[in-house]
Amino acid sequence: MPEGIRIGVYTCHCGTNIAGIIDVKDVAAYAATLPNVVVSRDYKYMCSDPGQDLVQQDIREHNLNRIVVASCSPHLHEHTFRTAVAAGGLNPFWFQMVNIREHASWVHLDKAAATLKARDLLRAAVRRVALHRELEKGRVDIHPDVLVVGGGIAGIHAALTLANAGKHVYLVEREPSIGGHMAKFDKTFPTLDCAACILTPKMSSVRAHKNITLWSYSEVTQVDGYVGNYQVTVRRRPRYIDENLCSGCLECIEACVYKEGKFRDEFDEGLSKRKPIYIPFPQAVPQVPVVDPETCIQFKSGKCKQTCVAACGERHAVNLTMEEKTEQIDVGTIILSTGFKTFDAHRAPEYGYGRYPNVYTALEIERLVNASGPTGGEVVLRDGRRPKSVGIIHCVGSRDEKTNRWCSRVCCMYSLKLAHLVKEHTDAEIFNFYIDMRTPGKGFEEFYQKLREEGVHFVRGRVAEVTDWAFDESEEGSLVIRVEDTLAGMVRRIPVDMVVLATGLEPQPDAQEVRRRFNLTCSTEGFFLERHPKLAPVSTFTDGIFLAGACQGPKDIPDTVAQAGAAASEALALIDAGYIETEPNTAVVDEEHCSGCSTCVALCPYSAIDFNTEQRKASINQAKCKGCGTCVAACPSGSIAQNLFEDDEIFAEIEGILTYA
Amino acid sequence: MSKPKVAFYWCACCGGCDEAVLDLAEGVLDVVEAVDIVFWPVALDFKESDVEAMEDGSIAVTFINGSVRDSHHREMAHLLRRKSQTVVAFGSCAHMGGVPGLANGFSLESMLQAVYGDTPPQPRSRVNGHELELPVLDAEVSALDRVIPVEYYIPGCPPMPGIIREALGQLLSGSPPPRGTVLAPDKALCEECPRRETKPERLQVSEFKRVPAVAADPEKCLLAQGLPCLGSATRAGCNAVCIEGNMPCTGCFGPTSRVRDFGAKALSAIASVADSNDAQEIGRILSEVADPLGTFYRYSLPASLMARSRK
Amino acid sequence: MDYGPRRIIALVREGFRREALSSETIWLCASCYSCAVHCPQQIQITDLMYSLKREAIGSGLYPRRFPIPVLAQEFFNVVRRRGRAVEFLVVLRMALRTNPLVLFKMWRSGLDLFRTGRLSLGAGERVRRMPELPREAS
Amino acid sequence: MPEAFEPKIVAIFCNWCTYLAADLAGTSRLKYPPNIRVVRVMCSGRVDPQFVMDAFANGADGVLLGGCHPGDCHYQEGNYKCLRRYELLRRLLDQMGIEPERFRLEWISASEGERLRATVDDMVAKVRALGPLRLPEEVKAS
Amino acid sequence: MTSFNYFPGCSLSGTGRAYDESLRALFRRLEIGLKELEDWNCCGATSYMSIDERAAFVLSGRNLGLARQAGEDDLMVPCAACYLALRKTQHYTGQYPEIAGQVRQSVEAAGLPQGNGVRVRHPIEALYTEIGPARIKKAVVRKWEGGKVACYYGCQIVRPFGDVDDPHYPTRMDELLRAAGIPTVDFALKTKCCGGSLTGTTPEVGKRLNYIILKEALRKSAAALATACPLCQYNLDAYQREMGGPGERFDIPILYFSQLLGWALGAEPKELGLKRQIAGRKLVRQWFQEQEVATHA
Repeated sequence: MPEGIRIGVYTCHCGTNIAGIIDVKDVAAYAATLPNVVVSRDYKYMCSDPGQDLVQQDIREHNLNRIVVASCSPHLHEHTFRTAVAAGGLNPFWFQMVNIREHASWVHLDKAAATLKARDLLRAAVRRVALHRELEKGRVDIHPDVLVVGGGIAGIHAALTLANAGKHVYLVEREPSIGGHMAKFDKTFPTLDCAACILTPKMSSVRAHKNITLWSYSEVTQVDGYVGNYQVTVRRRPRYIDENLCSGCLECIEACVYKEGKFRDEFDEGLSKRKPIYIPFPQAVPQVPVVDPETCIQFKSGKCKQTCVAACGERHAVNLTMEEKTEQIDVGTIILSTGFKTFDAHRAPEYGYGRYPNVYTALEIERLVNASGPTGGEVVLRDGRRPKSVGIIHCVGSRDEKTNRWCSRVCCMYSLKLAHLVKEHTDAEIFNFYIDMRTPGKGFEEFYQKLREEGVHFVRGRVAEVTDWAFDESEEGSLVIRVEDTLAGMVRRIPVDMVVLATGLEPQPDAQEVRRRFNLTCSTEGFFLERHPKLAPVSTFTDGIFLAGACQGPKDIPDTVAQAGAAASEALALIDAGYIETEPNTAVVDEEHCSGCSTCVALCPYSAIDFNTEQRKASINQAKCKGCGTCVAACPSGSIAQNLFEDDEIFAEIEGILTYA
Repeated sequence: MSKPKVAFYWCACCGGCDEAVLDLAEGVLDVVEAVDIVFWPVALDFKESDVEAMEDGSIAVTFINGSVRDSHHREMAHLLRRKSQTVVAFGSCAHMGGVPGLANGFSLESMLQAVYGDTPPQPRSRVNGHELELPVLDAEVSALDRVIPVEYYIPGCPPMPGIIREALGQLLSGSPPPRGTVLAPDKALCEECPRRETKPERLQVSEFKRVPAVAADPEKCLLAQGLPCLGSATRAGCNAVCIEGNMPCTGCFGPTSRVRDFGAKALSAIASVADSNDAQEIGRILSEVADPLGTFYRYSLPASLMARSRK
Repeated sequence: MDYGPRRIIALVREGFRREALSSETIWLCASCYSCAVHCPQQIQITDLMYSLKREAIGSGLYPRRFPIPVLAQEFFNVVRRRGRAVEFLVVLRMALRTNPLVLFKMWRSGLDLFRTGRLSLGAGERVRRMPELPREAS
Repeated sequence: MPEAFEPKIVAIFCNWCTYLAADLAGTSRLKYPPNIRVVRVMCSGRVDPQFVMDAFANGADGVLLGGCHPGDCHYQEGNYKCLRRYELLRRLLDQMGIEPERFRLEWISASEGERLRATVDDMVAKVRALGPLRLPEEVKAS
Repeated sequence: MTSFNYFPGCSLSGTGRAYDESLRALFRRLEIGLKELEDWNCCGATSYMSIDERAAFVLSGRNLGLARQAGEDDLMVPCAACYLALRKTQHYTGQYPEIAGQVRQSVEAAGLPQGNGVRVRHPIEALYTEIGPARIKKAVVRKWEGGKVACYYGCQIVRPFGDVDDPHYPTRMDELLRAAGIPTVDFALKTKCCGGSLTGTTPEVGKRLNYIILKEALRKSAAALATACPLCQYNLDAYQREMGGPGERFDIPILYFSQLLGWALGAEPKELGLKRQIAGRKLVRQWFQEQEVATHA
């Protein structure tokens, strides 16, 4: 035990969050009795300015040299207090935080027991902090280039923001074109301005921007390194058309041996057909066709006239022997904007999607009402009839314990939008079926009002089923929506020609693999987890990686764009600072005593351990070490120590917890 | 001036430690030359009463080997402590409990049952007219320093002549090392292992083997060959005699000063090199490390953090 | 149905015991469990109805001459005595307790059943080891 | 044994998954018994078997290790290293007469506050049923 | 799988006799044995639950115990009410220790083993998963010339505690019948409730429900309904004459799926309890009259 240790202990009430369950006075009084403790206080809000001043004052007046704060989780305020301690003139690491809120007052009901627990944890911290050494933060330089993954509106906005700030951006998109879901929409709520009109200009400036390298039809396959220095591997699938040579004349598509489209058009949600060589949509960026080897004769039989190649002529842009490429890039920061997937309506069989041809998903309707859609904006049933009545069912795959529990946040609004558009296009009678109408946004409630004025029906009740069971002639040939009208208090049968399912938003099917690739965490429902829901909404637990858009949770376009901007500025902040401070919790070899047994070398996931074969000594590259401590636990002769987590510090904590004082 | 008085004593031991002293061979004469041996049951004919008769603190150094197993060991330990300025725990048993310490893996009852069945030894008995009294067995085996304060430790089962000579030198020199020192290098055995060069830089084992089951390559690192050699966790100083004999190190010199629990640390080291990330596979690989308690605490159970099993 | 299931649940929530227990709705639940597999909150509505039925009988609040609870009770009695249900007996006893006239309404289908050999009068329809069954209503 | 025995369980949680799960349990106001005390390490790979021994030697009735799910380690493979040591250590502890219920390794991710609660509930109940782990007094590490 | 324990339940020895007879015949053709539980008791159906929950669970507890005692892991339960009662008991004993305790007690008292592990199976699910449409197709020996059939699953076999098929839109009965060469019609009311005992207690309600089902089946041009529950069959069959408004008369055969499958697979009509039909007797006679049984090599 080092000499002259003078500890100050501070127990936080956190209003009543802690004080409501834990007897903070008792804990503070108890702490005062512990060895080396010079001052022990309790205070309403330790994280507040006066709280921090209190610490700094005491450091001066009682020349304290160790500080313990018992309050919330270190993940929330460790940084705050270290800074305060440093401002008080001490080494920021002469500090230990005790979590008596998340780990005690919030999870226990028994006040006596919770207080006892707080005492134990505090005692442990007091013992531990006495052993803390003086440490210095490390520094890592930040590579100025940025990787943006996913070219939906989020990725596009983030990329442009960064590029305009003069940073070089790699924008990687899995699909043949950027644009994401927004490119499929006709209008956007609540302003009803046309999606294309506001999106496509942004798309073309992405194409034009000198600071943006756009890799469409590509995927990130590997991410190594750490904040400031990520090495990223990108797989670029062959699109069989050379982007540099193609002029975007699209004559190759014209020339295809298939005169008519024959295969499911993904962009139109299968409502139209495309050729094996195609461009997803007219405004696609890059303005370059793609060949689908699954359906192209040349790839299936090798016996195609290859009219597309001929059509391209001298340019030789069409190259059916193109091979997959991988690119290696170095970036300092990464923004993930990988978006969402819509709920598969087949999972709600009671609504008959896939069984009754006139049951549609909202996204299909988006294409139908879209002037550039499969019907040129004509809203018609699969048999070409124009619907006289349409039922829009909300919360399909949302707010449902059997599928997805969360509210998808956009469905109410886009249902209103579709109600308006479909009415506009067809003058059909429209029924909305909702559980609760959720319009929490600028101009949203007003839009809802407008729709009611337009004479759209709103029936409050979760639809039981969509059926073709006709009760009488009036229902013959139509789809019957059975629902309890909970306001009128009756069960209704409403026959309609067309049913629209407002399907909810889900994480991308491969969210888990992506999460692993980028070393992130997912929240329970599978969306990427932000570092803190309020204080760090676009950061992640991996430094230098930020989130934008629906990959973090269902979001509408305004929120997505706002978040993309936030993510971009977080990245900019790092880049312009030029470096980031790193925790000094690295491992260090006591080389004098290292016996060169080399047990540690293979254990390091970052190959940060160098082994000198001459002297037979291991040494740890401080820049590479991430501070996991695996080698420390393994070192058979105890010759590796981890800063901030030294054996003796942890022993002190364990024994502190268990010593009955 | 008179030569410093020195005593040797044995508690629960195999006699090997006393042998070790004799192994000094002609060196013994130097010892006899340098000191005045006042008590050494194995070699000289003194009685306890002689020791009791001595003045407290009149013995300069007492070397006690063997672990403390019964009431008589305790008495003698306390007696010698009283009479000596310096007490040295000599050999693995006194140092860490030693092989007899493995008894702490079982309850005393179960062992008496196993050895004597239904006729356990009677503390008092009459043998042709004489009242006989047997020492009472302790509930468990203890290392010497859990019974009396100990100044120094000479590790080894038994300690090597070199170590002993070195230790005596230090003790009788004007500037003895700080109290509590283990009188052997504070590094692991790999440091002085003749096969260190053959140890792979990235050490991972996908197949552990048992000593009797294989003819080990006499040149290559034994751990690399899959034999659980504890050399990486064990204090150096023995000149790797076992390795020379193509046998893996079993840890008789105990841990370095930076490790609190030899067995736990050695276990960590061995487990860490199991070359798999799959639960089943890891289980399979490590299943070949038989009897973890016997393997990792062969000499140190009584000195370990938990000191004994709950059985 | 005097109240819909949602309203029954509301009544229970709001603590209007009498209304809930004396309603016919709970007895009209034929336990097809359709609600249970639809409910987005996975509330076992059918079992809720069962507990209300028991509560209603326990507190004598059920609609007296309403045949459904009577049928339930008679079914219960028959099975408690014989270990097996005999449809004929159950229906007969229910009718006698509610409105014997229905028996006349039933003669036609009764005859059909008899002709097609589907009318079991319960000869031998009983469990041998009766003690193994729950005796008294608990 | 006192009429109501309250076990003391030392938990060693990794900073990125299980510790955060405990934070989440807190922010979600889930309730679990107050018998557990959490020690934070950066990675379950940091857990030295000596820590476990020390806890038991000093009167812990149970030790719970928590790390990220296999494949999810913030440090790529630390949890596997923990698993390797756990595998051998539990066998050793078994020989030492310590029931398996007293020493557990659980993978609990940052989003699994509920799982954390359930785990603590379960372990406390089981250890309480086993009663105190009384190591012979005189050999309790001093 | 060469033999199942078999729990017919009360109805199958009364109104549902034909179900029992045809099932046994069908499984004989498939060379699968049905071992009737010895001294089984009533499942308590819906009524018991309404009176005494504990007793209801205990009743099923005993049947499960009997099944466990009789060896075999699987218990074949054709009656929807019995199937649900047993499944439900297993579900709740699994979830609530208190209920589990009560059941365990009484089952022990009866000197029977605990039946939680017994796998309760409905013939449709068992035929579908153990035999499968493909093998049924191969086993067909008679060509169906009767009309299209509407498969009516009823409610309880597809609902929360079972694993027969999708609770909203089951298709396995259809697939099995089609495999046997019997055309089926898509039918939105295939899982709508027949009212159960309501036909007896509140006839106006009960008959209404059955009327709706029959009417929709006809609208989908079905010539007969196939059922998988004795109560459904009884309601649709015995009350058919009394359904419908003025001038509306039904005479549709209400068959058990097992009668149709059994017939296609070569069971003798008399084995199938066809004489027990009340409605549509003429059609039944016509469809099921003796026919050369193809012998396949």
